[in-house]
Amino acid sequence: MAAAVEPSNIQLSYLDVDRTAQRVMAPAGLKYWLWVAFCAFLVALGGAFWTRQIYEGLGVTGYGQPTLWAVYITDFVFWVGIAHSGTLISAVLFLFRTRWRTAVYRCAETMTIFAVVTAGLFPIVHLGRPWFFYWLCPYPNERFLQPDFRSPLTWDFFAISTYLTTSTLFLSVGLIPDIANMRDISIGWRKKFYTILSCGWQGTDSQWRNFSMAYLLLAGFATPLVLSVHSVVSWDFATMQTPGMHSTIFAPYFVCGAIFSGCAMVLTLLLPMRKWLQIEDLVTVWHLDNLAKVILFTSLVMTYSYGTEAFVVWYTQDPIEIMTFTQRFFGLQGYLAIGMILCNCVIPLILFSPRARSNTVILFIISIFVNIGMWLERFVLIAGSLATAQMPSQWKFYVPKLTEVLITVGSFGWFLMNFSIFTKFLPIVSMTELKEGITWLRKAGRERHPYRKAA
Amino acid sequence: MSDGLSRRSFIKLAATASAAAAIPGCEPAARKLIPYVVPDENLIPGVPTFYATTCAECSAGCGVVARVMEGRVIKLEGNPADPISQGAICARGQSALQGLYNPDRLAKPHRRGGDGKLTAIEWDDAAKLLNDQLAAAAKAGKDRVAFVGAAQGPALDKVTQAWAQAYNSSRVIFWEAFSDEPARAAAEACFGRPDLPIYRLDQAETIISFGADFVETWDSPVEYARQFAQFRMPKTRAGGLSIGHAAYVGPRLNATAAKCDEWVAANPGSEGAVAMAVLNVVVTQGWVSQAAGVDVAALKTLVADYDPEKISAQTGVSAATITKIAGWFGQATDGAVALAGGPDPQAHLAAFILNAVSGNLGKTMVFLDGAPARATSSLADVRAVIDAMRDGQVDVLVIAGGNPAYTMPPGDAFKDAANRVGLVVWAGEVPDESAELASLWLPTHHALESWRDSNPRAGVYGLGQPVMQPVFPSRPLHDILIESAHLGAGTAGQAIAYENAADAVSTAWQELQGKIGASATPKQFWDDARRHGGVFQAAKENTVKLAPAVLAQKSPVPGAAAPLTLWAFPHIFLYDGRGANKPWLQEIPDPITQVVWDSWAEVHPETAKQLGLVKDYEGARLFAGINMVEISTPSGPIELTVTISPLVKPGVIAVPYGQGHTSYGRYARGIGVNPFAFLPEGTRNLAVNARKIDKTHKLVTPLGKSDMMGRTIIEAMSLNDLAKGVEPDFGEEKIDQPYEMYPPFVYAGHKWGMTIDVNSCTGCSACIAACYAENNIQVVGKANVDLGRIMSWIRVERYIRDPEEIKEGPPVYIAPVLCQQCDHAPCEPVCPVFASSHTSEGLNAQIYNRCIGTRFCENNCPYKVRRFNWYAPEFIEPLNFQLNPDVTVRGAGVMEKCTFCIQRITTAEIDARTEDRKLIDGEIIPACAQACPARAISFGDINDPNSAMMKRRDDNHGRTYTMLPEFNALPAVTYLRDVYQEKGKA
Amino acid sequence: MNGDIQLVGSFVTDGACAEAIEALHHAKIVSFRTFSPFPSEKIAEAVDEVRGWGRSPVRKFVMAGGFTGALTGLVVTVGTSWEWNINTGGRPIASITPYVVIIFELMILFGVLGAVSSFFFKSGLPAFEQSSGYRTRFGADRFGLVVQAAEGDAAKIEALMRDAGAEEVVREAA
Amino acid sequence: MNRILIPVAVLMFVGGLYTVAVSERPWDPRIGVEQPIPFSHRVHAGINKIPCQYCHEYARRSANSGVPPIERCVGCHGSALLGGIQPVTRPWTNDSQPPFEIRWNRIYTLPDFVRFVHKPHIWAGVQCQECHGPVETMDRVVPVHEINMGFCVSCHAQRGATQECFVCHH
Repeated sequence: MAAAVEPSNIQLSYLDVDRTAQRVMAPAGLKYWLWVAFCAFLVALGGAFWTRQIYEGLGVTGYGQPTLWAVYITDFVFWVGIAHSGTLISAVLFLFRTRWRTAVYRCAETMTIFAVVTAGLFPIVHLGRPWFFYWLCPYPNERFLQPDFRSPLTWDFFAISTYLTTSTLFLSVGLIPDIANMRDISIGWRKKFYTILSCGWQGTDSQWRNFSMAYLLLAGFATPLVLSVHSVVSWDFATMQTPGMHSTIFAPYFVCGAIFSGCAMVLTLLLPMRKWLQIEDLVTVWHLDNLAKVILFTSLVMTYSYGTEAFVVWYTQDPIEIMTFTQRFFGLQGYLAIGMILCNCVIPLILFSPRARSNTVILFIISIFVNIGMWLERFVLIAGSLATAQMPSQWKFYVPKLTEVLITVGSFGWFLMNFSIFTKFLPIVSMTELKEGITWLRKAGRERHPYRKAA
Repeated sequence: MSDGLSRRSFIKLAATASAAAAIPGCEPAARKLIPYVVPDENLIPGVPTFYATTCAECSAGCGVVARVMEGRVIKLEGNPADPISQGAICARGQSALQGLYNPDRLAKPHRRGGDGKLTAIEWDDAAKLLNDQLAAAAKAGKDRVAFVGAAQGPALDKVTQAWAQAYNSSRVIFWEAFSDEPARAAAEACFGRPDLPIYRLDQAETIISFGADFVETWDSPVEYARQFAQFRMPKTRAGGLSIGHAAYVGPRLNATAAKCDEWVAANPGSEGAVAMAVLNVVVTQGWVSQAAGVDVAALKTLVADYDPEKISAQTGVSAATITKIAGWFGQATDGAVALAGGPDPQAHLAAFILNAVSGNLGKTMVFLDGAPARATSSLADVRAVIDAMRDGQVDVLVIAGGNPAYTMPPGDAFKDAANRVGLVVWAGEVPDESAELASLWLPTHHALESWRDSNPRAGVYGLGQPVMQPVFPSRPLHDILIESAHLGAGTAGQAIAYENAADAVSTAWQELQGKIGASATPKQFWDDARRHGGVFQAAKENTVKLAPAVLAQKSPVPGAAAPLTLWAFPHIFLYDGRGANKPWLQEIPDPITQVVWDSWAEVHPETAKQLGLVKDYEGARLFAGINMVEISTPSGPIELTVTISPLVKPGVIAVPYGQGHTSYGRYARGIGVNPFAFLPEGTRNLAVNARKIDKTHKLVTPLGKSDMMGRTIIEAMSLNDLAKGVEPDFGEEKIDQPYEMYPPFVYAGHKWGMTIDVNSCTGCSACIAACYAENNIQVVGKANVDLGRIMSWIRVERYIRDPEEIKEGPPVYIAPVLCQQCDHAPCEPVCPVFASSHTSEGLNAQIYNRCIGTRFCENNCPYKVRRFNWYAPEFIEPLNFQLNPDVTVRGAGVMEKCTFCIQRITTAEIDARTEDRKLIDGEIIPACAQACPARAISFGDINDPNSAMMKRRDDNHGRTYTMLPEFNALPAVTYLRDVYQEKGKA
Repeated sequence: MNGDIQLVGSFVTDGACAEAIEALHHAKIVSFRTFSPFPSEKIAEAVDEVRGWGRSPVRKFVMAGGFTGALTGLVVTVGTSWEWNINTGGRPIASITPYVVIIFELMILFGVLGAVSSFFFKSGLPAFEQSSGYRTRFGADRFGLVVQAAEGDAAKIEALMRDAGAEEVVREAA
Repeated sequence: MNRILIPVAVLMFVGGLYTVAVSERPWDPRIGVEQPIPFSHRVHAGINKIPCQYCHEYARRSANSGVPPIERCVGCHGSALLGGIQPVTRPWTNDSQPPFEIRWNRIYTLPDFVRFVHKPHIWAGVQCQECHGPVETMDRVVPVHEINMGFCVSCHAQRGATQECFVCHH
């Protein structure tokens, strides 16, 4: 799908917006269901291997001393990271009144929900005795024994669950007016479905008044929350004494990385979607271009963070830190770190070129690279640092086995399946907000190839 | 009858309890309670009983105490009353339990049909078959019955002899693969008596060992490890602070050499020449003591050919080195001792002469009156019997122990001979290679199930008593022999007075009482012996003189060494292969190479380069060798897996004995190679040529890097620094007490701590075996060790430096590492569910049933001493009989770690409270400290400044340090630095 | 009141709708309600002027929720620590510093719950009975202004709305 | 009615958690277990006032209190010749098992990860009844208290006994 000639948006009307968005939810064809079935198959695969792992014990994985955290925690951090850009686009950019967010924020927010749901699975997958995971949550019991709130993992539990609740509520509040719209146009069981979901919304002035206020405050809460959540995730590692992790830079560094990977994932989802669901005139090159700019910026910040990390290691003059750092890049698994630098710092530089930013194919490829790079980063930080810790006699590098790989693949299937189903039954672009900012949409249509004019 | 019933009931209880133990939390304990009919008033269920007995794992004959609970022996501990072990025990001794509870033990007699298939038969049929054949053989003529077995102590050996005579035969061979024959021969030549002397290393100032690995396998390792530790203790001599000088002469730097000042890398088999060279220097320098009263002229002629310069080509040892160690030896004011190991007679001869001429007879090397006669047969006798078998002069061959088919060099001679014998009977526990030759298998009792006696040295009479009812319906070997004599051998057989082995032993002890003239009544004497595990007396020392004749007989100077020599050495755990069927011994890493579950070939990097092998120890998994070489031997080509190490002499391929079993149970079968199978008789080295083959086989080790990278893990300091009282400078800046954010936590009552003396630790790994036994630690096997899943709570950390490169300090650092029980434990605050928390007695507690397996704690542990259960542990019946009922068996998915043996601590505290008294210092001993032969580990109360443990810290305050202090974890374990003397001086 | 009939006017732009509201306001007619497909500044301002509304009360609920959450966090963490007094790594039994994380997260959680619940509560949701005068187009592309009036005023009101630019005005029984 | 939906949901959530909490019973009381011998604690400990530790003799010396050996029964119930009390009228054991090997059913079981030792409790003066209930009033022993961690800990707290996790769990 090369940069297709965009349909003109100049006289885009409210109804056009509605129709385009509603067309997405038209009853699905065979292709769609095949795709969902494929995802479901991946889920089943991962599920089967997880079942086996629970039954036989974690021994079926490649885990061992000293890398007791590896792929699963990597996946956890990766998915949480993916989640964050959603909240960023929907909440932070909302507070900044950024215009281009209207078209992409619903998609990003949906992605957030399912990414968090996916991420939430991994700490449980990773447990030695997963059936006791609820011990992390305080509840009345006969031992009067509650979790230790000092532990970063307990922080995680609270942060992630709060995050899931908040972003779900945020999404559903934003959905209500659109669902009401769907209710009005649909018939049959869908009618009932939307009637219940829309809770009888009618868009009266008082409703809109409370809606705006609630929405604003939710955004206001989500913004510090998204920062805190990934800081907490980063403290899982920063509070450890393990060399290569024990660093105060981790919180900002992780948050930025999260936004970076998240925006990349938004692109990865959006580009095929807007092609296949034919919403090009709602999600225009202008929007993509802005997303690409965010990615470029965060990539630069990541490069800076890597530099800072290296500098701090050198500055401490701690032989253990220095050895771990050198092992990360020149040890047995140095190629992973090199690949991480390539994907996160070098390849995104292409986005400096306006043409690249307006070329969907290039954007797609770059976004894939960034996803890979960010996964590698987490893996290198976690498994790599643990592999070369304080006791040289205990050094050992980790190599995953089939179980971890398939469970990871299954998690992608799980994420995509949920997302695809969502797109069919709930509006994946926010009609309300697009109509609100329709002038900007028209403008975007007029300048649909903003940089071609120069050529 | 009540006995039988109670046994049945405890077996049931045992089974159910252990089955339940396998899944903590899910399964309630045994559902049925089966009472005794008549209770044994000495036995309280839930309270252990202790039986003193002797260890039969090697010829050292240490006394041990068996800890028995509900009729099951669950742990072996050293017998404090025994003068040899003095309460310590080695890894092999601990593992006797796994011989007792080995799942591969033969349960019923078997006979091999014509088609070679084995069928189980009843005891009576087996006995009948045996007796008929024996009777027939005895009728057929003299000496048509042969017995090949291991020495089992004087009384039982006498029974065996009697049995053979009853069957009109004298062909009885007591076979020991690594026998003391060479030493005895040398002693006979030098002093006219074939006794073994005893050594007092602790009273020497210099030790030179010519191939005697005295802290690993040589003679009596437990005893010598203890003596050596005292020998290495810094003590004031002639005004100044000093430690003993020790040198080890041999082609490989083993644990013994690692603890010595000097590793003299001599060519294989040239230890004797080196010894003569040392003697040469001693003589020429005029260090021969007048008191010795030897003919110096004769000495001079004897050693004339062994001038260090001239000989160094053959030995590969520089004259300077020889002069140096000779200097240590000759100039030692405080006594010196030379030890010799291995089969080379010249080494033993020279060592004895050295001790004699330096006037150390009766000081560091002592002959005792009434020393036991040789227990094993001479090579000549062995050969005679084998020849007789080959010539078809033997109709019935009884193989009972010693596993000759595996250990007899060269490879197949014994097998061929055995195949010409009419009936080969094998009696033993786990069917081994020798059993494969036999057509009748008889299951015998394990040493811990039967009566024995032992007489390792003059004045030490050990009594081995059964410590539990037999696990299998087996029978004691000597009951079988006595019965067969009684039933099959007619009047000659009836002559044997004993009813059974117990009878024989007790009779022997009545005789013994007469011999040593003990005043007690016979019953009293017998009871005391059973209570103390024997009778221990100080034997009178014998003054011997060096026979002048020995100085006349000159031995030929060895030729130049071959470019490439294969040299085999006894494995510290598997010894001559008898340990190979015990999972603990297979899984505990060899202290130097750290290889598990395999046999390896160590070669020097130079040799490796010549052979074109890749240098495989630069990666993160050091020493996990993968290259294979093929060596040519008289008995065909052999494939070896190479591990490249600077700790072996160039041009040498060092291979351990003990592996390469084709039988002998599931744990031993099909691992590595067996050097006995291709090494010629009477030597351990063989000139070979090797070529690299493009096959790979992975050696597995739990070890990562062997380079300490200048971190504060194991420290050594020079004697001078210690004398001056200055802290050694390791180039890192000193950490003074950092700023504490929170007020320190107060430990009101006890606060448990440990002091570990790196200087004493020899890496013998007895602590690891003890920990496996005490704490129900699972064995994970080779594949899982490779994945980094070894479960041992305490490990022997070992770091090496290339001996060529280092200026000062030891080439190998060895120390035990266990949970440091930190006050600021990094593992604790990261646990989300309080599974890891601190007790009010300063212990870092791991609560298994609260653990959900986040593994955060181990990630945050700087010492990496926690272990995670990747699978549910499996203890194959009857190995599960050994489980300690006081310790939970951890299930899959939980973290576990060293507890300082909390079960012992709580038991002692409960006793103290109920008896309304304070805890006595030394009342609580963790398993590791209890087992340690070198007494390197001491445990006690940090809050009690008078506890032995704290005293040890104070007395050695110059040497104390804690591991990785920069993490400010405040460990409760304090280490004492290793001490070395500068190469420059001394 | 005199709401025996109601006039439903639909506008193409929110501006027109807002003008109509102001016109009605001048005519002292305040019993009306509006429907719009998206939140419109103009309509909101006009309505607020007519009804004299301040900012939405949702804020107060959110405030309350936030405080409750923070308090809960403090009580839960410190309370449960004192229940067992377990020493981990020599830290104080109740170490506030790490508890701040929990307190913060709970504050957010309760605040958000407050926001959403009060939004539903205040805007009368969920409500499953259709309020009269609602047209499906008001959810899509038209702005609705529904005025309750007595029979007599109908003509005047219709005129006002048409002047403001109503696309159509329908009379129906209230 | 919808206004109540949310509080109800919250209540249900908390309730669910509570059920989870209560449903955790590491120790399951085995109520009304029939023993191979119709043995009555009421008759022995209650009417005849035989002290508990006369039969459960190991309680003060060991971890487990022990079941009385048959010798102990015969001591009293011996034949009239031995001057014993009149022998029991009912058969000793049921047919399903060999004589003199009584397979009592356990009433009180603890999971393997709990290390309970009778000895210190007896020495601390804890009455048997405090945990086992009024056994002397029962014909067939029925557990009165649910012996779970809460039960142990509350008593330990009252008496100021140790509350280390490590003492019982190792």
